[in-house]
Amino acid sequence: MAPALETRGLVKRFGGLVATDDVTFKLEQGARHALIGPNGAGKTTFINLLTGVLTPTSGQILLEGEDITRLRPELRVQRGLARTFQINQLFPAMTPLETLGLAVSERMGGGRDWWRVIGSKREIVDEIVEIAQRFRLTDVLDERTSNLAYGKQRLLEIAVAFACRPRVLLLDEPAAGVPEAERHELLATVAALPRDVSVLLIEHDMDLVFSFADRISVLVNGALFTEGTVEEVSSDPRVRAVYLGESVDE
Amino acid sequence: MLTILFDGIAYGMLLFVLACGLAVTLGLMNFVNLAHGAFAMAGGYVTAVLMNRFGVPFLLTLPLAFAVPAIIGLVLERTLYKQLYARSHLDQVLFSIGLVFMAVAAVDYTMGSQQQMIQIPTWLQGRVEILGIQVGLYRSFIIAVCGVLVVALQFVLTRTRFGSRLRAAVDDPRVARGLGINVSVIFATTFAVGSGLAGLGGALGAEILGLDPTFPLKFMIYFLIVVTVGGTTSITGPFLGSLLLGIADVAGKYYVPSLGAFVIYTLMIVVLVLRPQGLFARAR
Amino acid sequence: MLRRTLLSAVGATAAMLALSGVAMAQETVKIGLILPMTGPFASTGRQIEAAAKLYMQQKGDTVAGKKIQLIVKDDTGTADVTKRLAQELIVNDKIAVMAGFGLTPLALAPAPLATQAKVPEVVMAAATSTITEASPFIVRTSFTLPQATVPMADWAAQNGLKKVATLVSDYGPGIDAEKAFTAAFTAKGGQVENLRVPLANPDFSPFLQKVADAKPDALFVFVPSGIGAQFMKQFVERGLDKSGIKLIGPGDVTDDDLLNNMGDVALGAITTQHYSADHDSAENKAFVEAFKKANNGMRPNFMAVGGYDGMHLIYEGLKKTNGEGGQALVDAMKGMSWTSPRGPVSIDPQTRDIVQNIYVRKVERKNGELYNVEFATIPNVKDPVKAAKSN
Amino acid sequence: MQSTTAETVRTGLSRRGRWGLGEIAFWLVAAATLFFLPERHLILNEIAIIGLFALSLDLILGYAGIVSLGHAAFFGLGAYVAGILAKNGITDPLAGLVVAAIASAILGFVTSFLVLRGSDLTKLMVTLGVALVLGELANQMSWLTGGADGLQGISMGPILGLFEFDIFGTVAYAYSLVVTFVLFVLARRIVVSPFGLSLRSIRDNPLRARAVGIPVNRRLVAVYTLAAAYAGVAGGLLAQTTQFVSLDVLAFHRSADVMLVLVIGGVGYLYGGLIGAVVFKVLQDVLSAWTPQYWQFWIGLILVLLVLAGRERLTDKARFAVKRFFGRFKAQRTDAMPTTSAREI
Repeated sequence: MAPALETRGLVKRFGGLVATDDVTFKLEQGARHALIGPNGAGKTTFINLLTGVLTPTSGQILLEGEDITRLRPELRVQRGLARTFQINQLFPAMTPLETLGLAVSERMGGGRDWWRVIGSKREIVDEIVEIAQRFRLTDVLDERTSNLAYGKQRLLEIAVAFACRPRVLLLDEPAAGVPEAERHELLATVAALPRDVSVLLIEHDMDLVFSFADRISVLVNGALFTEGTVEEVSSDPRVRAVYLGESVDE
Repeated sequence: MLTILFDGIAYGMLLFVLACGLAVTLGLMNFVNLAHGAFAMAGGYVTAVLMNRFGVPFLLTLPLAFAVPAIIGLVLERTLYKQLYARSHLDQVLFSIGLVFMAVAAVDYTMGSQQQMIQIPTWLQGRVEILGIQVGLYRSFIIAVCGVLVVALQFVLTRTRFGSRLRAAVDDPRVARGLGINVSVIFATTFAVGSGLAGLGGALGAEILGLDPTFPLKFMIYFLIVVTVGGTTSITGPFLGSLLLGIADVAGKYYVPSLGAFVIYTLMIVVLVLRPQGLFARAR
Repeated sequence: MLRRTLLSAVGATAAMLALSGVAMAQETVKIGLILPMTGPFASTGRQIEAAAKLYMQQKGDTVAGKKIQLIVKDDTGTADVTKRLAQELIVNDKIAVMAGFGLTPLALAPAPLATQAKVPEVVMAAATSTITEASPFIVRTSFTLPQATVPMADWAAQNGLKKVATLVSDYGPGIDAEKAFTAAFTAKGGQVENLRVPLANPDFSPFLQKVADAKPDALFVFVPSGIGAQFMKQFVERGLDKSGIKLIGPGDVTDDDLLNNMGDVALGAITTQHYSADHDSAENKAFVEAFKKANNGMRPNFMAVGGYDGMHLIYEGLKKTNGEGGQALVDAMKGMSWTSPRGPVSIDPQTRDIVQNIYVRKVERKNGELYNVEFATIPNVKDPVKAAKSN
Repeated sequence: MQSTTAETVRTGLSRRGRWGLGEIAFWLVAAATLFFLPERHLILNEIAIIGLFALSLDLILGYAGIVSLGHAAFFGLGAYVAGILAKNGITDPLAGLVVAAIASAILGFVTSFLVLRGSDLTKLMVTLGVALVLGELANQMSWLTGGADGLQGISMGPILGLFEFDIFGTVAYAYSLVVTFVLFVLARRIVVSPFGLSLRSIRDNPLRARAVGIPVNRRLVAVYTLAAAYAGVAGGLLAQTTQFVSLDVLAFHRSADVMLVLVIGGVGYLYGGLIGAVVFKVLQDVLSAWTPQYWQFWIGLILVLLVLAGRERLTDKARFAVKRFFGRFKAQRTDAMPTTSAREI
């Protein structure tokens, strides 16, 4: 079986600066994979290449064996590659209900529907209910998103991505900025993501990485530094050197 | 041919003098002030009233044509404009259009709807021949004033402490405040200077463009074209932009008169589609 | 939202009541005066309104035992608004006559209404020749551009000008003027080169440079009166006056309203038109004096005289019909003649257009002020376009 | 638990689609004016047309976040197309509207690609430029458009072969009102559809909209084209009901006015354009009857105050008031039936 997501010799240059340096990477089916690295290591560039916000200078990106290197961002989403953002990117003037409804109906190809009211389809309603329960949003569905507590917004951020029913989900620091009191709820939901979704987690928080991931890749200066199981990487002295040297800033 | 080039430059310079105040408020403070023309009109009327009613010589009216709009600008900035810095461009557009309507009606009420004329001094009238081209004296005067302005503005913005503080205040008002910069004073000063420059432009332009209460509406489009085409991140952008537009407009009308009216608009659309940030803007 | 709707409904009702309240009095004859009072052509509106009010003030507001009421409306210079206002005045206020109309499209837009509702439309400003043909109810008291232009061509030909460049604003009246002049001047053996300037055009330099290159004997110019001053200044600034190019044209460029402020640049410009504030007659002296007195020293221009005569025509027409409007009023107006501040005028019974003297004038300084000083008269000029059609 | 959430979801998603009392009242009042304000039909006709024009601007500004200072381009094109058709013998009003809509839609589609990029200011200027170029074209092509004299000699046939336009403007108003209503219903339907929801999401956050898989540019092109068609119909209505077209249908002040109208009424809930048109026109009429020269001063003052008071806040308040109004109504209804629902569960 092809890996869920794969890059081959991925390079991105900005002028003279090499932001992504020949990254060859595999995310296996059903994996819980963490991508770590010090600040400025090129994690964000890497994600932007995967999702199509940036086009690579050279190299290939494959989603379940299919080349998506030149595909437009929204088409990648439609093929099952969804992401969350490090800083919430939500629709402040819409309710969580509308946000989820939008994502679900878009996925079902309803976005071109000019005529029907969005709530009229049974399968959409059922799916929203399921997602709302999974992400503990049922009691805030009708609030304006901008009025939600930060933790709930964070949950919604993941829920929207999940509503795209991804095969591969890229989580960009899902717990960033969440206050301690709401943190547990968030981690529990992340841990409970279904196993048929392959997850790539970009994270600084080592506790979260160790509790969640079964493999870890380390990105340094745009290049893959090392990769292995949690034990291998956490015991690698070079990683500790690179990482601890930087993590003071975090 | 050279005469056309000269006329184009003079016209472009005139556009620049009128628009550079807007370039300052829009480019540096990111405020879309469509009422810019109203400040220009104020300057024009100051000059016209002083000359026609009190017999003040043209040159002496110019400092006042700068000062009066600057003071009006300062007062309005302190009372009204400052509340709108954080608002959307749309809000700013609506607010300043409202001001324009009020200004047009108010001037109409106080000064009448007819054209105001000024008499430039005789030593600025007429033409001389330089290097075989006929050169209008008043146009040369405008070019000179404009040249001085560009240099002065560029100097103030890039070389002085005020300039660097202004840039800091624009980039991030919060951080600037943290550094002990009095952001509101800086903004107020900049706005006042911008308005004053508009007034000066209005006074200088009255001779060529005419002056009546609809001035702010008639020329608003030209100011905006100059600033958006030139790009709003610097003073040199709008300067080059106005030169380009001035020359293109004059040359276009000279060589293909039937298409004359299209040149400036088409040029603007093409530039903005290819370079939405403006022709001479550094990519942000 | 509902509250807003209600509020606006209440507002509309109030406005309606306010308007219909005055419509009750029986023996009133209403005149709807539709003018651009705001926007770029506001000064046209001001001049006409001032003249109309002056006339009413002088002659009283009762005609044939009926009270005259003037309703002034601002159409902002927008044709669809003119039409709507005219329609409202006809339907709601039951006006007997509509008058005003600052620009050609503004005069043309309500023409079908005039025909349909049989309400006379007195055009006091707009000057395109064809206007009176748009409805049999249109009567004009201003002038037509060809009427003012063709005498200019004749004068130019008689005075030894061989080669003339024309420079007109690129819109209806400008093109009219260009055509009329070119046809008349070439017919007399002259040579013409045509230039058109976009209407919104702050800088004339490229066009004036073309003129300078062409080296004509004279430059014939027509631009809307507000722009005339800038044009004159730039003409002189370029030194065209010194290079021996005469400035000629219909009187719009040397509009009396603005002329005195233009300064010496205007000196020597030769124009042909139907009215100068300097016109030497007792009627005109009285008119100018009264007008200035009533309007803070503002000098009446050719728009004002159109408004003044328009009111005169309406008053005299109503006297004849005993206050009746409609077809009878138009018929009464046809063929009427009187002595206006501009000189003797009459309404051509066939075309309903004004027949008047056209004067050749030169800008001169008189008692410290600039005036168009008349030095030749071409009597009883009809609109040459329509005259040519009827032959 | 499951079913109540499902219920919340269902009602929550279709709430926007349901017609509220206030809305019904609005249209009933509008229809009533046909009978109760006969002497105001001319200005009401203009209000209906401007309302439709502002509604079309709301589609792009309120629902997709595209600012435009050149919306008159589409209005003017529609007006000229309808006018020229009628002048050349195709006098059926509805056919004229359809062609006007198609022509404006094509122009909208072509120019939509110009407004996909750049800041608000860039968009303002590009749209403005398009309208200016079009205005200049209309002036130059006077053989077709009548140039500055305006397009004359338009005579319209009866609507559906039945209703002749009359001098009181009653048929004209009824015609404009019905067309506006039909297009409003369509627009209302569209903005609550999944397509409409995706537009709102693009306005709110284009980055996330893309990340949800929405082809942002294509949606923007679609709505811009649609709004252009609406504006074209509004222009067509103006040409047909006034039977005259002049260059100022393309003028800058048209674009600016429609923006003011929409903003006065409030952006982003479709009624803004209609309410704004009523308020603006009545104000203009009252003010200009009161002071023909200086009424613009007061319009300007209102605008300044409106912005200073917080335009969006006011609109939100209006929207909130509407919501509360419906909320109360809904609450009463549910209060009345608690026993039934309990038994069902």
